Amino acid sequence: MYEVVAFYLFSGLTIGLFLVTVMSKNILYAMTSLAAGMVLISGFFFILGADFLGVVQLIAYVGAVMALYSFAMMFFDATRDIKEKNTNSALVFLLGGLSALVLVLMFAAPIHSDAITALYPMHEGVGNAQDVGIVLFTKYLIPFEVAALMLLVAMIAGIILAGKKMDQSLTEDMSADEILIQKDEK
Amino acid sequence: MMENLVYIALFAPLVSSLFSALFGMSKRQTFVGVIASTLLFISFLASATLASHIVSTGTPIHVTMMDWISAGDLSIPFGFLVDQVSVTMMTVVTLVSTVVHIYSIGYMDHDKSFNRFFSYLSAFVFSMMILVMSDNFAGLFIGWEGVGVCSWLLIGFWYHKADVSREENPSISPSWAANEAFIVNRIADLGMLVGLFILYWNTGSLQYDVVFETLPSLSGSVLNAAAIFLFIGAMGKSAQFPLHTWLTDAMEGPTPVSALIHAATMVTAGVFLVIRANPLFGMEEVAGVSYFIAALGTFVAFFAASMALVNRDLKRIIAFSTLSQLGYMFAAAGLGAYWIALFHLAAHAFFKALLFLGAGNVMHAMHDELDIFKMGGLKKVMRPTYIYMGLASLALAGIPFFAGFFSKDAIIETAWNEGTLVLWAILVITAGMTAFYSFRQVFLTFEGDERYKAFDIHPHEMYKFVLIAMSPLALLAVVAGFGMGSFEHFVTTLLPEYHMSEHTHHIAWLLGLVVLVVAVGGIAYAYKKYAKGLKRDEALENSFIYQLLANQYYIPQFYEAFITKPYAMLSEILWKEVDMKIVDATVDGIAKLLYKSGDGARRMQSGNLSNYLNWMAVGAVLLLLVAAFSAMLG
Amino acid sequence: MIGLSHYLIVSALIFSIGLVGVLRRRNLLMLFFATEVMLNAVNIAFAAISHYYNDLTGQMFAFFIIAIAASEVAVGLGILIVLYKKHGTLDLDDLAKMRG
Amino acid sequence: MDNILSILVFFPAIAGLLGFIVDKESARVYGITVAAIEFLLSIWLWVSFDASNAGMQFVEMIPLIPDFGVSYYLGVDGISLFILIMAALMTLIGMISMSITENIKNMIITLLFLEMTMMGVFVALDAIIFYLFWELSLVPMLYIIGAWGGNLRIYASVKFFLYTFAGSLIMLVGMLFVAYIYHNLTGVWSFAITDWYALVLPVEYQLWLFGAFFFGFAIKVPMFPFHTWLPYAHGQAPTIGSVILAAVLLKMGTYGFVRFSLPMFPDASVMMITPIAVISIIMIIYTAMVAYAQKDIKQVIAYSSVSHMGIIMLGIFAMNAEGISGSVFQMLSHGIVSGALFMLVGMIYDRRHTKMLDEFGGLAAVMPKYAVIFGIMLMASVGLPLTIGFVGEFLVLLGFYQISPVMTLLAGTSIIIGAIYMLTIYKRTFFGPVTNEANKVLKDLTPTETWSLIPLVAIVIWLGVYPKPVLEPIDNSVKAMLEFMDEKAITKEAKELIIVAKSNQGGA
Repeated sequence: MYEVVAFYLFSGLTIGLFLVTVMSKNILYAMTSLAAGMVLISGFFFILGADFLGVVQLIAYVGAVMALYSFAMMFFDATRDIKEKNTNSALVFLLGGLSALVLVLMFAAPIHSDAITALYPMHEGVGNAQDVGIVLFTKYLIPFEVAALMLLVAMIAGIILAGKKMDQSLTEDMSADEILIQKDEK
Repeated sequence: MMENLVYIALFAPLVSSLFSALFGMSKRQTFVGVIASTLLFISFLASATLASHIVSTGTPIHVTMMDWISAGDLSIPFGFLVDQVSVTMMTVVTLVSTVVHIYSIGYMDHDKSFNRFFSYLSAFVFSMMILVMSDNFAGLFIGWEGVGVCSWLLIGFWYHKADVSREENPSISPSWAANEAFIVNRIADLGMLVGLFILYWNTGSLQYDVVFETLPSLSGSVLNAAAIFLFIGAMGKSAQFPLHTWLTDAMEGPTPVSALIHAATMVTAGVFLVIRANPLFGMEEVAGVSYFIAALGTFVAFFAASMALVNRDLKRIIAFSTLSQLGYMFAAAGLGAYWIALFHLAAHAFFKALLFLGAGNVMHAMHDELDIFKMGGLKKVMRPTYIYMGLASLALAGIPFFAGFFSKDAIIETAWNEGTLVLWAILVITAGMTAFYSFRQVFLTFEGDERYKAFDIHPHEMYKFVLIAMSPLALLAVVAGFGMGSFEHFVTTLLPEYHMSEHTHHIAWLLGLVVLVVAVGGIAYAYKKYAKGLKRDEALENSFIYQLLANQYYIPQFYEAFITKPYAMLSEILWKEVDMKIVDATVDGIAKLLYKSGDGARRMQSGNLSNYLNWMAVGAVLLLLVAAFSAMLG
Repeated sequence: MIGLSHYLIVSALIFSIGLVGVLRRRNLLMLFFATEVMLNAVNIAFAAISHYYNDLTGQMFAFFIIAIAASEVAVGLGILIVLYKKHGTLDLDDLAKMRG
Repeated sequence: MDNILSILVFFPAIAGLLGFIVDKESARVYGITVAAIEFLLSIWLWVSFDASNAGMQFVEMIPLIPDFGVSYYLGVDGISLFILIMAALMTLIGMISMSITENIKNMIITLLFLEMTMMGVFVALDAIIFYLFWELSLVPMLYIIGAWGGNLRIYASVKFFLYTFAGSLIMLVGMLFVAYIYHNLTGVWSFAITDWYALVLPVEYQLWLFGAFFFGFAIKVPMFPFHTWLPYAHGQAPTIGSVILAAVLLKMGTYGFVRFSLPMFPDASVMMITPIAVISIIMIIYTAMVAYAQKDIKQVIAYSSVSHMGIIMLGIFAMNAEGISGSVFQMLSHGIVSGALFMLVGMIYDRRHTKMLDEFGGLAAVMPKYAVIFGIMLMASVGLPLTIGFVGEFLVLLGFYQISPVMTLLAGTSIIIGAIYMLTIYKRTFFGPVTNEANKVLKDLTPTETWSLIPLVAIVIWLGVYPKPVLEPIDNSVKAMLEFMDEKAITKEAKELIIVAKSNQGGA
C-alpha cells in the first residue's frame, strides 16, 4: 500500500518539478527543480529495489552533475531571467503531446509475451549491490572499463575546454575575439 | 552441264550489273551497254537451252547452291528449281530483258547516267531470275524484295527532278513515285511475310515441295489464312486494287524500265506467285479465296480499263492497260486455269513490252512529250514504230491470230465455263474497252492532224538497231498464240490441266465471236472518233464521269487526304505532344521533383540547432507512430 | 497494485516533458537540463523493467546511461563555456552560424 | 593464350593508360593501332572458337572475394562472341573515320577505356564483374558526350548518365537478392552467373527479380517509355559517341535479357511475354512514327534505333531458337547498320555543320559515292533480303509468329513504316534538285571516309548473303539455352511455350 502511495507521490512531484525545469525562465529555479526531481527519481529506484542504482543516482546526478551545473552557472549570469524567443510553441506542444500520447498508449497496452527469460537474473537473498557488482565485473567488464575511460576522457576534455583562458574576465562586455586581439597586442 | 546453265542463266545478269556498276560514276560508255546486253543475251540463251532441255526430257532441274539462313529448325538454302513454270518465266524474262537492254542503248543514248542505268537494269533482271527460279518461298521473297528495290531505283532514276503539284504531274516527281511504289509494295510484302510464317509454322519448311506435300493435312482455316496473306503479297506486286496507284505513277521511270518492269516482268510476279502456289490456291478449302482472286481480277480489269479510256498520257494509258491485263491473269488463275494465266502472262509480256518500247520511240521523237493530244500524224515520220505499236495494239485488243486473241479469249471462255457469268460479262465489256483505248491511243498518236507542229517539235525516228532489236517482240506478239497448244501440253505436266466442258467447247466459236465483235466495235468507234483528227468535246470532258475517270476515281487524292497527311500529322503529334510533352516531360518531371524537393529540403538546414531539434523530433514522432501502427496492425 | 505499465507511463510522460523542453528552449544550458530529464526518464523505465523481469540488464544500462550523462555534462559544459566566452550568449538563435 | 579474354578486356585499358605518354600528334595513329590489334585479337578469338560447342569457352576464373563468392570469371559463348567482335570492329572503324581534332588524345584514351568496359560486359560471367563494367561504361560515354557534344551536351550527358544509372541500381538490388537466395538455398555465396542458372526459383520470386533486372536492361535498350534519353544523347554526342552508343552500348541491354532474364527466370519470362511484346510493338510503331516527324537526320536515325531495338526485344521473347537467334543476329546487324548510318550523318555534318533535313536535297548528284553507301545502309536498315538487316528481322518475326500472329502482324508493320521514314529522309536529302547553294560545292567522300565505310558495306552484304558462319554458333548457344530453360521451367505454360528446336532434342 505504501508503495502505491509512494509511487503516485513521487510521480506527481517528479512530473511537476520537471515541468518547472522545462518551463521556468530562471536558471536557478530550473536547476533547483531538476536537482529535486533527480532525488525523487532515486526514490523510484529504491522502490524498485535497485538500491545501488538509487545511490549512484544520488551521488552521480545530484552530487556530481548538479554540482557541475552549479559551477557552470557561475560563469554565466544566472540571476537574470533568460530571454528566449519561444516560437512555434504550438508545434512544440503538439510534438511533445503526441509523443507522450503514443508512448503512453504503447506502454499502456498489455504486454503479451510472458516468455521473456531473464538473461542475468537477480538472486534471492543476495543484496542488490552484490548482484550488480557480480554482473558488472563479469559480463559487463569491458563496457565498464570503456565507460571509465570515457569518463576520464570527458574529464580531461571538460578541464581543457573550460580551462582555456581562465585568466580572462568573462563578466566584461568583451567578445572572445576582442580578448584574443588584446592578448595578441600584449 | 545443265546445272552450269542454270547458274549462267542466273548469274550473267548479276555479272552484268556489277560490271556496269564499276563504271557507274564515270561518264557514258557505250561498251557498257553492249556488254550488259551481251550478258543478258547469254542468260537468254542459257534459259532457252534449259527450256528445250525440259521440253525434251520433262524432268525439272533442281540445284542447291549453299545454305542461306538456318536457325532453330528453319533451314533455307539458296536452291534453284528449273521446271516447266520457271523455265517459261525465265525465257520470257531474259528475252524481254535482252531486247530492252539493247533498246536502252539507243534510248538512253544522251543520258549522262547511262552506265548506272544498265547496272540497275541488270540487277533487276537478276532479282527477277531469283524470284522465278527459287525453290523455296524465302528465295522467292529475296527476288520479290530485290525487284522492289530495283524498281525503286529505276523509277527514281531521274532523281534530280523536283517535286511538283499533283495538278501539274499526277506522279509529283520520279523520286516521289519511287518511294510510293516501294512503300506500297512493302505493305503487301508484310502480308506475304505473314503468309510465309503461316506456312513455316504449319509445315515446318519453306521449300515448295515440302510445303505442297504437307498442305493436304492442314486445316481449312490455316490454308485460307495462308492463301489470303500470300495473295495480299501478290496484290502489291501486281498492283491490284486497292494497292494499284503506284503502277501508273511508276511511269515516271525511263520508258525501257516501264516496258521491262512495269509491264512484262515484275508486275506479273504476283500472278506468278499464285501460279507457283497453285497446289494451295487450287485446293477445295480455299475455293473462296480463289474466287475472290478471280472477282478482284475481273474488277481490276474493268476498273483500270475505265481509267484508260480518258487518259491523255501515252505511258499512263499503257500502264492502265497493263493493270487491266493483270486483272485478266488473276481472273484466270483464280478460276483455276493456271496454265492459261501463265500463257497470257507470257503473251502479254511480249506485246506489252513492244507497246511500251514503241511509246518510248514516240517519247524520244517528241522530246519527252507524253500528251497524246499534242501528237497526231506521226505515222509520216515514224512508220516502223507505227507498225510495231499497231501490231501490239491488235494483239492487246484480241484480234484473231495475234497473241492476245488466243490467251485473252481463253480467259473469257474460262469465265463462261466456270459459270461465273457476271465475270464473263464484265470481261467481255472490258475487252471492248481495251480495244477502244488501245486504238484511241494509236490513232491519236499516229493518225490525223499533226498537232505537234504547234509546239515546235521536230519528231524523228529511232535508231535502226533499236527498231531491229524490237523485231523479236513484234514477231512474238503476232505468232505467239499459235504455240498455245504445245505450251499447254508443256506446262500442264506441272500445272493442273484445265479443260473446257463439252458445252463450252461447242459454243466456243460463239463466245469468241462475241468477244471479237465487241473488240472490233471498240476499234471502229476509236477510228471514227479519233483517226481523222482530234475534236475535243468540252461538255464531255467536263462531265462528272469523265472527270472521275481522269482523276483515277480520286483515289490518289483520297489516299493523300486520308492516309499520307494524317500519318504525317499523327507523327508530328506523337513527337511533339506525346514524346516531348508526356514521356520525356514525365522523366524530366521526376528529375525536377527531386531537384525541387532538394531545394525545399535545403531550407531545413537553417543552421539553427533548435530547428534541427524540431525536425529530429518530428522524425522521432513519425517513427514512433509507424512503430505504433505496425504494432497495432501486425 | 503498481505494475510495469505505471512506471513506463510515468517514464513516457517525463520523457515527453524533456522533449518539450528540448524543443522549446533556446538557451543551451536549459537544453542540457531538458536532456537530463529525458535521460532520467529512460533510467526509470530501465529500472522498472529490470525489476519486473527480474533481470539485471536494465540496471546495467541505467548505470551506463548515468556514466554517459556525466561525461556529456563534463564535455558539454566545457563547450558551453567556450561558446559563452566567444559569443557572450548561449542563445541558439544567436548561435546560428551553420546556416547554409 | 588461355587468358585471351583478359587480354581482350585489359589490353585497351593498359594501352589507354600508356596513351597518356603518347605524343599528341601521334595519338590518333596510336589509337587506331591499338584498336586494330584489339580487333585482330577478337578475330583470333573467333578463329579459335569451337562453333560446335554451345557452352562457355575460354573460361577464366580467379576468386576475388571468396567469402562472398565474388570471382573474376570470364567466358564467351556464341551469343557474346560476335557482339564482342562487333564492338572491337566498330571502335576501330569509328576511330578511323573520326573527324574530331581538339583534345584528340583525351578522346583516344577515353575510347580505349570505353572499349575495355564494353569487352568486360560481354565476357563477364560473374554478376559483380558484369555490374562493374556495366556501370563503368557510363563514365567514358558521359565524358564523350559532355566534352565533345553539341550545345545541350551537359543536359544530354547528365540525363544519359542518371537515367541509365538509376535503372542499373535497381538491377543491382536484384542481383544482390539473387545472391542472397543462392546463399540461403545452398549455404555458400556465389555471384557466378553459371551458378545462378542452376537456381530454380519460385514463380513469385522470379517475377520480382525479373522486374528488377528489367529496369536495368530496359532503360539501356531503351524500351518505351524509357527511351527519351536516347535522342538527346545521340543528338548531342559527337559522331564517334553515337556510333558506339548505338552499335554497342544499346546492345548491353538486350544482351542482358538474353544472358540473365531468360535463363534465370524462364517462367517469369514466359509470363511477361505479352507485356513486353506490347511495349515492343509500341516501340516499333510509335518511335518509327516519331522518327518520321523529325527534322534532324541524326534524330531520325536515333529514333529508328529505338524502333529496331523493339524488333530485337520481340525476338528475345519469342521463346524459340528462330526468334532468339534472329534477335542476337539483329543486334549485330543493327550495330553495324546504325553505326554506319551515324558515321554517314557525321560525315555530312563535318561538311555542312548542320544535320537539318531542310538544308539538304539533291545530294546524290553532288556526292554520288556518299549516296550509294547511304543507300546500301538504308536498304539494310529497312531489312532488304541479302543484306544483313533482313536475316535478323525475318527470323525475329518468324519466331514471334509462334507466340502471337496478330502481334507479329503489328510488329511487321516495321518493314512498312521503317521504309516510310527511311525513304523519306533519303528522298529529302539526296533526291530532287540541289536547291541550297552551299550544297553545290560539297566534296564527295574522302579516301579515308570511303575506306572506313567499305568494310561495313562488305559485312552488310556478306552476312546478308551468307550469315551461316555467324548464325550457326549463335544458334547452337541459343538452342542449348532454350533446352536448359525448358528443363528448368516449373510452370506448365512455360514448358509449353518454350520451344526446343527439334534438331536439338536429346542432343547438345
